[in-house]
Amino acid sequence: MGKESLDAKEAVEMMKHVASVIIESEPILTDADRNLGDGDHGLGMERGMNAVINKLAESEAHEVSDVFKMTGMAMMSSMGGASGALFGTLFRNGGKALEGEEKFDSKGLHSFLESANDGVKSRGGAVPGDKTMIDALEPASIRAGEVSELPLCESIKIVALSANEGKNNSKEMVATMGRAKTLGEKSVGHPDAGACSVAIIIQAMSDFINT
Amino acid sequence: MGKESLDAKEAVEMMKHVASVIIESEPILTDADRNLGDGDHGLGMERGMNAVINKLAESEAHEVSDVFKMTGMAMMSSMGGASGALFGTLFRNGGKALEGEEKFDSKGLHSFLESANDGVKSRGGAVPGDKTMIDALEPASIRAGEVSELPLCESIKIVALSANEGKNNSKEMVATMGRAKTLGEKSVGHPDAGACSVAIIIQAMSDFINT
Amino acid sequence: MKKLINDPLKVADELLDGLVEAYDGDCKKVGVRSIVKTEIPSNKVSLLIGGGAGHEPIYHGLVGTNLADGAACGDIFAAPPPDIVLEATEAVNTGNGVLYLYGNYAGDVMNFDIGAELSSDDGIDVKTVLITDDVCSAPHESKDNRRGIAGLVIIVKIAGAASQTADNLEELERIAKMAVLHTRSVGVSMSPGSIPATGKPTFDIDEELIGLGMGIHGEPGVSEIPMTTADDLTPKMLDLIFEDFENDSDIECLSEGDEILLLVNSLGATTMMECLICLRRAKMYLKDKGVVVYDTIVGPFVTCQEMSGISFSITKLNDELKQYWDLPCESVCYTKL
Amino acid sequence: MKKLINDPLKVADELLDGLVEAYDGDCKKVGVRSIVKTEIPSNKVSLLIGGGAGHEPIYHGLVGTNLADGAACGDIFAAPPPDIVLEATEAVNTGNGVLYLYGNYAGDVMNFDIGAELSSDDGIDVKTVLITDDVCSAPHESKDNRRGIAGLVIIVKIAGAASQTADNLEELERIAKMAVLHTRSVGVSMSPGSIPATGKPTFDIDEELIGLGMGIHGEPGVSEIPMTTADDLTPKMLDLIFEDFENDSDIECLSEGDEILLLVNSLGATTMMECLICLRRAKMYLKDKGVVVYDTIVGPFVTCQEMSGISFSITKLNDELKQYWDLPCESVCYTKL
Ligand SMILES: Nc1ncnc2c1ncn2[C@@H]1O[C@H](COP(=O)(O)OP(=O)(O)O)[C@@H](O)[C@H]1O
Ligand SMILES: Nc1ncnc2c1ncn2[C@@H]1O[C@H](COP(=O)(O)OP(=O)(O)O)[C@@H](O)[C@H]1O
Ligand SMILES: [Mg+2]
Ligand SMILES: [Mg+2]
Ligand SMILES: [Mg+2]
Ligand SMILES: [Mg+2]
Repeated sequence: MGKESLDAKEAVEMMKHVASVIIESEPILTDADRNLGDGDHGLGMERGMNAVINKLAESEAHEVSDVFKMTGMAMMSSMGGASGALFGTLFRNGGKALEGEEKFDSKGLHSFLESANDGVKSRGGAVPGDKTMIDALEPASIRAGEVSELPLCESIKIVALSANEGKNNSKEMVATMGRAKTLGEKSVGHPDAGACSVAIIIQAMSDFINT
Repeated sequence: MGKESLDAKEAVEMMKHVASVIIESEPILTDADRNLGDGDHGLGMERGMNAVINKLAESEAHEVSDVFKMTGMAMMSSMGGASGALFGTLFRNGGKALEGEEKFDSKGLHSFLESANDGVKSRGGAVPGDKTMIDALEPASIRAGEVSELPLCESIKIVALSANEGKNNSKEMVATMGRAKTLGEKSVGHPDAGACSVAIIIQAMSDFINT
Repeated sequence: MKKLINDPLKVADELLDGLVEAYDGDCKKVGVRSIVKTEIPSNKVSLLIGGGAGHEPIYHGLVGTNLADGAACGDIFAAPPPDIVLEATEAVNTGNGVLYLYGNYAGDVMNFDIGAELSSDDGIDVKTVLITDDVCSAPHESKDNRRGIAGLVIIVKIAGAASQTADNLEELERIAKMAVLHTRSVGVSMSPGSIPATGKPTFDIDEELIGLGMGIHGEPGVSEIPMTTADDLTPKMLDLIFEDFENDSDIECLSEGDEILLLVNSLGATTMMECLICLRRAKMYLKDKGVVVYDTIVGPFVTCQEMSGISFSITKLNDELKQYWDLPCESVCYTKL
Repeated sequence: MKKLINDPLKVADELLDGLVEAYDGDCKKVGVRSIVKTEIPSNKVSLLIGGGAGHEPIYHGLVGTNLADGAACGDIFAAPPPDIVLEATEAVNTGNGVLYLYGNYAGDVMNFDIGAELSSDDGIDVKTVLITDDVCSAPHESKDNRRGIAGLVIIVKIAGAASQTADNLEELERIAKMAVLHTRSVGVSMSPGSIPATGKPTFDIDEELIGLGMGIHGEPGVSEIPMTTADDLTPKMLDLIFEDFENDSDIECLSEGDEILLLVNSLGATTMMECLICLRRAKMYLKDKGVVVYDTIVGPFVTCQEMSGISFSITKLNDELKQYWDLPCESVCYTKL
């Protein structure tokens, strides 16, 4: 049965599930970055998610915000690269927006994504259409605002679809940021690697919440 | 019709023919040296024979001995490597043995090969059975002594067969000299590259003399 | 691809250990993945470099005598995380400020910036100069967006020398910026490197093509051109550098009598033989232009695993840069008497 | 194999021209294919090295300050012809004699010997020391038959330093022989290089095998072993060097407290990353043995086109060798502060 909200312990389980899905998806992410970047995104995300699993096993999270902040810290410290800073920022900023909250629910999902999106935008300077992870994150964040009255197990499904759609839309974009920018028109036709990661993460959250 | 002897001018033509045959044989010689050495024997011989062609075109040979000495000098100066020194020595020493002779005949062939063989042996220190060019050169030299009463066009055919047989016998030998020596038993089964060159050279001489 | 490694996921850590060993005590490992000189004079403005691993002997190999004081090292092709930047900053800091000098890649900029924020929380004065020598990675109007490639060897050498005598952080920053402004590079690649952990090539390229202007991870350049000879390619590449000096109003163009440094870099698989053959043609080109080569540097300094390719870097010298260039230096990557 | 060359038959000549250019006036080309220092002190015993091309940056890249005075250069993998040896000998000779120092290969020995005969016809005093550091190429009882491999970098460095102060040719010969006796190497290869003119690989090897003890042209070694990790292979290779010192009664074995030089050489395609990872393991091994590494040298010095592989060289130091090692030197191949 789908959940309407998660407490800190459940959020930990969710993030462990997310981590394992990303680790499994390494080859997909590697290929995505090979097409447009330097081919290391999958390994970086795998490294980050292994660190997340260790971190969540070692230290106890008292609040849901801690779970996401710890996730962000673990990714930022272990990954390096553009995505280490950006996914670290995503989870740290997202987590900060939940400080004081006991549960992670649909409203929390919206605050999380909005703050995560702002953080990534100000850290990386990208805007929607630049063919980055923002192109999955921003539509997800907006959609989360629109569906925040639904129970979490429903809203997260819809938000995951948006992220995935955003990732698919990134295929048609011309890269202007990161390593892919010099590809110009040649970058069209492939989805952005970071956007793939965002879509997979939110889908994995949704799958966890709905089982 | 086969010739009974060559004058200096004919000897020049013969060496040009030998040179062109060796140049054509570059791939065979390269492969032979790849099996047992560093794979550059064909190129070295090609370089040497191109230098021979140039040298013989530039300078005039008054005696048959000059033709062979010039051949040796050109090879020694242009090739480098083991075979530059050795084939240079072969032709220089062989040529020295003909000093004062007006014609190159069956007796001359014997003197040439005997002196060439001595020179190569003392320069390189190899003895028959070491799987080197000596294993083609020495039997040819001995056979030339045995058939020195025949007309050149006949003796050279027989001598060429000996050189070829010597080259074939080198297949079964274990290398103890040059780059191939560390191969030990593994060198068995392939003919020596330098022996291939010797056999091709004498066969080309025979073909020229017999047309 | 047979590689002499152990666990493919640990190559960055193990190569750093090896690098520290190569210094025979002149450098030490600090924290998770930084390398720092054993002795840093207490009155010195510090120079910190860094970047992803896999490009050996840079970046971390440029720590040394009259070179960088330390390097923050990332994993293969990945910028170092902020924690590592912080630990390296703390280790090189003498209280006189730290200049960050590294290649302009999004990942490096973000991570070093966060590292700088953390460092200034600790009261350490940090300034940043980005290396942007790759003329093919952005037009001259937006040259601050360019990538850093092999020219970094010259730039770090000059900044390292300047850091020995700079009175303050601003002075070192000024000289590092001058070295960047005066240094331009153009690279090509013929075949990709691979990532040790996946064994996958970082890009694909046709057997008959050369990537003109490609970056040191195989980032696309200006165009793909048919494979050609050293003598045909070299002037094409140098033309791009000369044109760039010409078009950029921030610096005078390269003209007769100018003194330059010339660096020919191999990306790894390209042999020293090929570098020397290209160098031969480059010197003809430069003689034609009347430009005087003050010093020539040639070798595999900035590599990308078994990637093949070559780059030319030219630094237009002035008296100040020349004086810093002249100082001897020693490191695993580059040593000069 | 995309190579940045011009006429494949002219690579040896063109790379030499490039090498001369890399010296920016410190060296010049002499005759057909020799490179010689521009200034050689008139009272000096001269040091001449040489060998085939295709192994850049050696041999000709070891001409330089406190290194060799000149080099006689052959074509790809071919010893220089006697005429070239002669022209180089004449160019370096100051009247105080010339030491020939080169790798022990049949072709080199014959051509240098003829060159020496021609030189002594010209009244030049010549002595020869052969470099024979490759322990896998012959048993220690016949160590004079061994090949010269990467240890030559150390040996030439020491002889170059000694040639600055040697009173006569015999003295330089003595020190060069001492450097050879004290230096031992073991190499491996995983994949072949190719000859530029034919594009053909110089040997074949299974995808799963390593050639243990292979020479720098791919000459067979002691055995083919399964491909393995850096940490497994490194001790196996070092064992062979230690055993050789132990078995050879002409030199004391390597024991606790001994000071050594350690050279890790890449044959070309093996990355600096791999060299550093192997170096890391080598240092562990040496620490275990209690042997003290006085100086570590790592990089692609003795290569064979795109051949992959690595070698370790160890020089057992004594006071005399150490003093010569300490002298700074500069060249395209190796520079030390
Ligand atoms: N400035 C930026 N803003 C937002 N996202 C970015 C930016 N630069 C890169 N990215 C994201 O990072 C991803 C690449 O991550 P990764 O491969 O791990 O880093 P790197 O480029 O350092 O190799 C891209 O696919 C893109 O989504
Ligand atoms: N010491 C020697 N005596 C006689 N012949 C030799 C000797 N060393 C090598 N050779 C001959 O030289 C040939 C190799 O020549 P080449 O490949 O040109 O020289 P390198 O070994 O310098 O590459 C061998 O096949 C062998 O016939
Ligand atoms: Mg990437
Ligand atoms: Mg050969
Ligand atoms: Mg990366
Ligand atoms: Mg050879």
